[in-house]
Amino acid sequence: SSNGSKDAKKADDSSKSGNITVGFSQVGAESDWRTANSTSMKETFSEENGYTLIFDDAQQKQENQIKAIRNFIQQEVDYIVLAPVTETGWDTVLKEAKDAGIPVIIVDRMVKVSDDSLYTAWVGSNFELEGKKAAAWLKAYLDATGRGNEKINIVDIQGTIGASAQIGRTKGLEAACKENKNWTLLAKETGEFTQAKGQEVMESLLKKHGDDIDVVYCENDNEAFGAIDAITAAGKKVGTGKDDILVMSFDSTKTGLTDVKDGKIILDTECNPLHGPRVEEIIKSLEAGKEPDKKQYVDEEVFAAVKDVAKISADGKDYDVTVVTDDVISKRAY
Amino acid sequence: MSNEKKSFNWKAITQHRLFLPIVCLLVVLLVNVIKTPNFFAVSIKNGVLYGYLVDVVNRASELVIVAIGMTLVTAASGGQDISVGAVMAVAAAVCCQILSGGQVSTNELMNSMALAIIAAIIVAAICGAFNGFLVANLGIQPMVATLILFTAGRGIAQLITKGQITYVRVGSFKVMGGYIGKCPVPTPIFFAIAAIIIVNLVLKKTALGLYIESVGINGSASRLVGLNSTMIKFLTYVICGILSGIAGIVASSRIYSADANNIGLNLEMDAILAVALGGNVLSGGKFSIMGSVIGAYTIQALTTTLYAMNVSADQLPVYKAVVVIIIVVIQSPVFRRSVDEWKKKRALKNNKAMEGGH
Amino acid sequence: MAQKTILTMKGITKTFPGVKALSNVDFKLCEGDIHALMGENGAGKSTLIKVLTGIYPFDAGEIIMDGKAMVNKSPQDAQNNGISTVYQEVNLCPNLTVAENLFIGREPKKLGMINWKEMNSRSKVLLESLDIDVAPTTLLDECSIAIQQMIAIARAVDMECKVLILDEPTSSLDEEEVEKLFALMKKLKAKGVGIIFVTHFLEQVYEVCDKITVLRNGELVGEYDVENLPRVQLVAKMMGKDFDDLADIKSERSGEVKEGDPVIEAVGVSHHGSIKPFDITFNKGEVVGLTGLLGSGRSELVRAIYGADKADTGEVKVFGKKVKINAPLDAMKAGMAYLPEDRKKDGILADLSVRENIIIALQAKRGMFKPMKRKEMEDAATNFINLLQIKTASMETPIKSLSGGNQQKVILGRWLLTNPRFLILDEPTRGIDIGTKTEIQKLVLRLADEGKSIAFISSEVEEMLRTCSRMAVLRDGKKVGEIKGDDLTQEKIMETIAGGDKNNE
Amino acid sequence: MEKKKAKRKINSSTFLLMITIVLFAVMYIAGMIIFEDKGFAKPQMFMNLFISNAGLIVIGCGMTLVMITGGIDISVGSVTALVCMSAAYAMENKGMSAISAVVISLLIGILFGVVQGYLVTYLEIQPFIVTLAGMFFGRGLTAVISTDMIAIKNKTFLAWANYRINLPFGTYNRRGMFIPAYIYPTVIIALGVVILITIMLKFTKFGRNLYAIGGNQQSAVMMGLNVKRTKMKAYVLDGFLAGLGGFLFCLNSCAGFVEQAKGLEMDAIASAVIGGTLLSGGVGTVIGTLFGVLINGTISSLITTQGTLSSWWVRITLSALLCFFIVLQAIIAAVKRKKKKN
Ligand SMILES: Nc1ncnc2c1ncn2[C@@H]1O[C@H](COP(=O)(O)OP(=O)(O)OP(=O)(O)O)[C@@H](O)[C@H]1O
Ligand SMILES: Nc1ncnc2c1ncn2[C@@H]1O[C@H](COP(=O)(O)OP(=O)(O)OP(=O)(O)O)[C@@H](O)[C@H]1O
Ligand SMILES: [Mg+2]
Ligand SMILES: [Mg+2]
Repeated sequence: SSNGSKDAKKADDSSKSGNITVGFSQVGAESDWRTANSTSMKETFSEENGYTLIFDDAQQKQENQIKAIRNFIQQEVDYIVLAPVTETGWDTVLKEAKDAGIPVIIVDRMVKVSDDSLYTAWVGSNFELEGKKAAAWLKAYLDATGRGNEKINIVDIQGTIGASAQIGRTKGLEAACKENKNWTLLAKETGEFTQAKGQEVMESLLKKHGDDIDVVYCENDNEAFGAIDAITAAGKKVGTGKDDILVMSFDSTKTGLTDVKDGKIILDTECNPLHGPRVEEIIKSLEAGKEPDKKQYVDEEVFAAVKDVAKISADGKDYDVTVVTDDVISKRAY
Repeated sequence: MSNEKKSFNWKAITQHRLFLPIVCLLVVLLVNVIKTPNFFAVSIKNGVLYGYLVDVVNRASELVIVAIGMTLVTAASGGQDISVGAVMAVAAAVCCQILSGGQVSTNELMNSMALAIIAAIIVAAICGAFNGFLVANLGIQPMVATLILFTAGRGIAQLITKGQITYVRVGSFKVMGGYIGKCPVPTPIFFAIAAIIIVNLVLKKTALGLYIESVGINGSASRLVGLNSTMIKFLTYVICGILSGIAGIVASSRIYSADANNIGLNLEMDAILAVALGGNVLSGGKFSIMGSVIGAYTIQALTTTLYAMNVSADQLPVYKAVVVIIIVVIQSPVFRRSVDEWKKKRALKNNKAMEGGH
Repeated sequence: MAQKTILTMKGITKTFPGVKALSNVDFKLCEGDIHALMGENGAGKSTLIKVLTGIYPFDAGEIIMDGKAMVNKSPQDAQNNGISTVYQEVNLCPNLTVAENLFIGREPKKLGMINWKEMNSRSKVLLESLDIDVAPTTLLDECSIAIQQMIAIARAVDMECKVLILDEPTSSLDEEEVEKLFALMKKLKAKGVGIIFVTHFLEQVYEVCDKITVLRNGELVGEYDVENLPRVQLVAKMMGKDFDDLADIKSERSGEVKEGDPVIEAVGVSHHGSIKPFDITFNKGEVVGLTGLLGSGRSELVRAIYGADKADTGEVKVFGKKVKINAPLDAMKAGMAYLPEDRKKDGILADLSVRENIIIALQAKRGMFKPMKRKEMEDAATNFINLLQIKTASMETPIKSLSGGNQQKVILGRWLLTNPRFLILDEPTRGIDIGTKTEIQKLVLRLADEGKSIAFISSEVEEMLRTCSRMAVLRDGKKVGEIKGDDLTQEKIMETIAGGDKNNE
Repeated sequence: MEKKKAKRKINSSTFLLMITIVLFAVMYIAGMIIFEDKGFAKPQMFMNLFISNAGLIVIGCGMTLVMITGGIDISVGSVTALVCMSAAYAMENKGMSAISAVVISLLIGILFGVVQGYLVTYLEIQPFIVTLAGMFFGRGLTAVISTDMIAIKNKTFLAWANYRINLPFGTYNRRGMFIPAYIYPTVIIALGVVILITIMLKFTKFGRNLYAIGGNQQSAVMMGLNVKRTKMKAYVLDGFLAGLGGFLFCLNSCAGFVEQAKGLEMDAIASAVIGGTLLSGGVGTVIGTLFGVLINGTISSLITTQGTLSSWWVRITLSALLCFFIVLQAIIAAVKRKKKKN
């Protein structure tokens, strides 16, 4: 037991150094978005800001994240931040964290657990809302250009099946298609969030549906790049012209916005990866003994190539539509 | 008389080792006649060839190139190189990073194309050499030796691109994954054909093919007849690395970027599958490059067919699995033997019936 | 006379793609008989055995054992029916211990669990009873091929059986071992076990067998009692023609060997752990035999010269010039050729065709960038198929589907094609039929006459006496003497091997 | 003389295993010294290796069996996903009991084992290809059942999953509170499987036949072993263990989704090989595989504890350590071989 108390003392020493230790379990580095997310965390929880960040990359595997959290618990970190690979499967390990008295903050995707007290707060995007925003813009745009009653054929190039972003964004579109009787969802096919797959799927869709397609709804920028290439290669055009195809996208990365500016992507709905500051706010309020809001959405914008629509509303809230200029692009951090 | 001649040839054809792989490819393609009639329609659209069939041949290019390397590695070392996809990513990263001069995105070439391509291929060859060293010199089992680069490769690629997707939005770079000038045939097809021809030429004009088979069948006997087993195994891994590098450049040119996470993703499994569908034995020894090439086209034909038939991508593996099993069962010696026996029995019965008729 | 028949095979027919291995063969085995199965290489002996024990299905015919018709679907079936077999190629598991190889499939058990202790102790008893000097816990992989052969035999005889089949069990055994085996066979015979015995050694047939069945080209020639079939007639039956006796081949030798015309000299060559430093010289036009007991290091000696195992000390000179031999290719470039003793492991490239197996050494010698033309390969293959009378469906047949003896001929052809000046033959006649054996011996002498020097290893002293003009004797990895000229007699050799002091130079 | 020979034999066949265990110990102790201040020396850290890898250990055992016969099974990751998804679906969407979920899991495993075993054994198709198809099939079927994530909320199941077994030792946390080390029942099951399979491999006919087949299949046939039935049994047992392992995996994650356990097959193969199993067959032990799993777990645990690497450096370091390990093993084995020859 003398050994034990020595341990305890040592731990005390290290916590006296003043830094707050944060263990962050990240999904991986599978996209630019994710890299930006990691960077945001690393910049926020730097030594200069009074933190010690223990960063773990799970390489897209939930089991690695579970291992990492167990490891954090043994390291007796002050806070655990988890960007979960999946929404489910966290009950056991979060319970272990709770028993060890370590608050857990979830970022990005939501977790589904049997007991909400297993995590302290959540910061992230509302993917379904993103989908709804995009659909709302499309409706407003069609109305504005006088195509409000035309028959509109849409194809959805989905993200990786099962990913929260895919589920939310697809849901948003499907709901809108149900509402608007003149919209038809011709096909849903996954492009796995990559450019190459997006291109391959689009090639195949073009062959099948030929000239019918009016709108391509890509669930991230990379897919949109691929789809645009496929469309151009098939001798069609993207843009606002009469027989052209409208390409919609999500994420709003720098490269994505460049295409918006060029008019290739008509609308890019933002998915904000800069979670660091929000998480820091939560930790600060916890340190101060306050109880933060359980769910916190990051602010996300809508970027369009054209001025036709200035404002949209989704879920009862209004959002401004930003028209992309060089200025907007140069301000982008990722 | 002509009939007799035909049937004689027919037997020779069915005995050929590429007969079944080709039949399987044709069957996969023919399914489309019923399901997707316009599958075989090839037209010129926008100045280039257009059609499902063109897609099959075009999209299969990287797989074909990698499958060739995989065949050689398999034959010589009796094991597979599972790092090919990762090596593709590394080569793509090197190529794009040099072209973009370190920027995330570029609209003009920062360095010469030749430099970038040569550097990428050299790096890929080094990766191959690393694998080859582990397998040939240290005697580590191929799948385990290549597991190292399989895990590290994409990390290295990300390290090179600093974790970002590097875009090279320059026409001349897009050529390798697109079209050369006004040529209506997609460039990747030329790459695949070139790889096939060059490797076949090398195997024809040197004794390498025989050496590889011999080393793969019996290492110790090969050594005693004066072959340097280590060197030959090593060489096949280097060749496989180089071919993966080329495939990586083509793949990155298609998307004019280096996507470290996705270039060549899961391609190793398809390449191994192609080798097997081509009638090659995965435990080494005799091999047929053309078999693997046909296997690769079969896999892509299957994928494209299923797309054309509106099968959703996440369920696609189920169909793929079923078709693969059917193909390998048909090609399996046991199955062929039982068919032969069945035929023999039927012939016997017929004979007896005829005799009875007399 | 009223012997009971235990096994009858009637009208057995078996075809492989391209070859009719057996056609309408009858065979009858009686209780307590040792029955020799004779024939040239590729006559169908092994195939008949494999058909009997269920490795191959047969096309037509029937097998009757103990008065009941039966078909063995697998060797397991055969074992259950009381047939115990030693196949021509040693078939054991290299990754298991000696004891396991002896007992696998019938392990002693206690409470449903394998009783290792008993297995090891029973193995020890069994090994000792056959004078096999190896510990039961040794991995089989570490045993020499002769020991493996003995273990395979031990395994087969230890099983309760009515029929024991031995397919060329003696090919890699020396005389002492053979004697042990014969004693064993006689014991089993007394117990009433019927034994089928395949061999190419005529003396052995006349020593132990009661009956002889001769096959030729997959067809039955006939069944004879040993007493009624003199050797010459037996050979004639096997070959289908009269055979000029094998005696004094040596007298055919024309040229005199010129002493002191060394082609290869080894000075102080050794390989750590297996062979102590030795000096040996091979002169032009000379056949030098290497003799010694089993495991005395004959193979190791030649392997060290050839670079198959890189020598630790010493040097090899070719025509008086020192050459560095790091790998077999160096030796080949210096004009050496090496026919290894373990055909299956070090010789054949199983899946490659006969043609490829023949040309591979020459191709390797020429180098990768000088591939042989198709025509050249085919000519070479045809040439050696004819010269060595290799029985094969075509030159494109994979070598693995040739009979054991014919495989050996292919390997011999491989080396002759490289036109070596120094040829190492380690057990070249193993598993080769009597006719061809004489042919090979003649060939060896002819090659010597052409000026090649030859190192010849064989377990048959007589064969060596017939061919060699000088013999080196080895004991325990050491060269203990050289015998030549008139000293070259069986007694003298035995004496030296046993450690007679006189010749230890 | 004879004794000496016997000793030599033991060394050569258990040598790889011994290297593995020693290297593991060295690595772990080094980690304990370097990262002592980060809790690496705590007993719970060690227990976590077992807790997090219980499923993998069981799956690795199955993998070892088929690898000993000279085969391979790369479908295990997909089977795991399918098992998790089916169990989750059965309990959540069909309202079945936790017990029936166990039964379903094991049945799925066995079914895969039977079909794959049949194709490998009786139709003589290459194991890699058969199980590759199995891998596609399992993953696809998982997507067919549901593309959504299913969280398991079944009370009994969660009770199993969260049933903590406290051990009589532990550490004090920084507030001076005694925290006992603990494990979950999955760990006991996994270790039980390792022990049972070890006994089976060493002391049953079936176990020894597996080695014989892997050593030389042709010989095994000629020695009168029923090679086909043995191989078939090996694949069925492998399938069963994949099902069981999948279920343990499910107990650890309490969810089913399409992307689950991707790449698990490579972890299992790597673990087996590091533990001394040869891909070419005939050699291997499940104890070795257990240590293989622990080594992989320790490597990733070391990296997590270190905690400042960026994503790509994690991958590179991970494989560098793996490489170091594999190469060291190869070199030691080669040196040993040379020595033995002399
Ligand atoms: N698996 C096989 N496939 C094709 N042909 C075969 C096969 N096994 C044997 N043969 C052929 O059958 C014939 C008889 O071969 P078998 O092995 O029975 O000869 P053998 O009498 O035992 O000769 P040896 O004395 O050389 O061992 C040979 O011509 C051989 O080429
Ligand atoms: N595979 C092996 N592993 C370990 N020791 C071996 C092996 N092969 C041979 N030896 C040992 O090497 C020594 C020499 O064996 P070698 O094979 O050269 O004998 P040999 O005279 O050629 O006998 P034969 O060819 O009749 O078996 C012996 O002591 C033998 O036990
Ligand atoms: Mg034979
Ligand atoms: Mg020898």
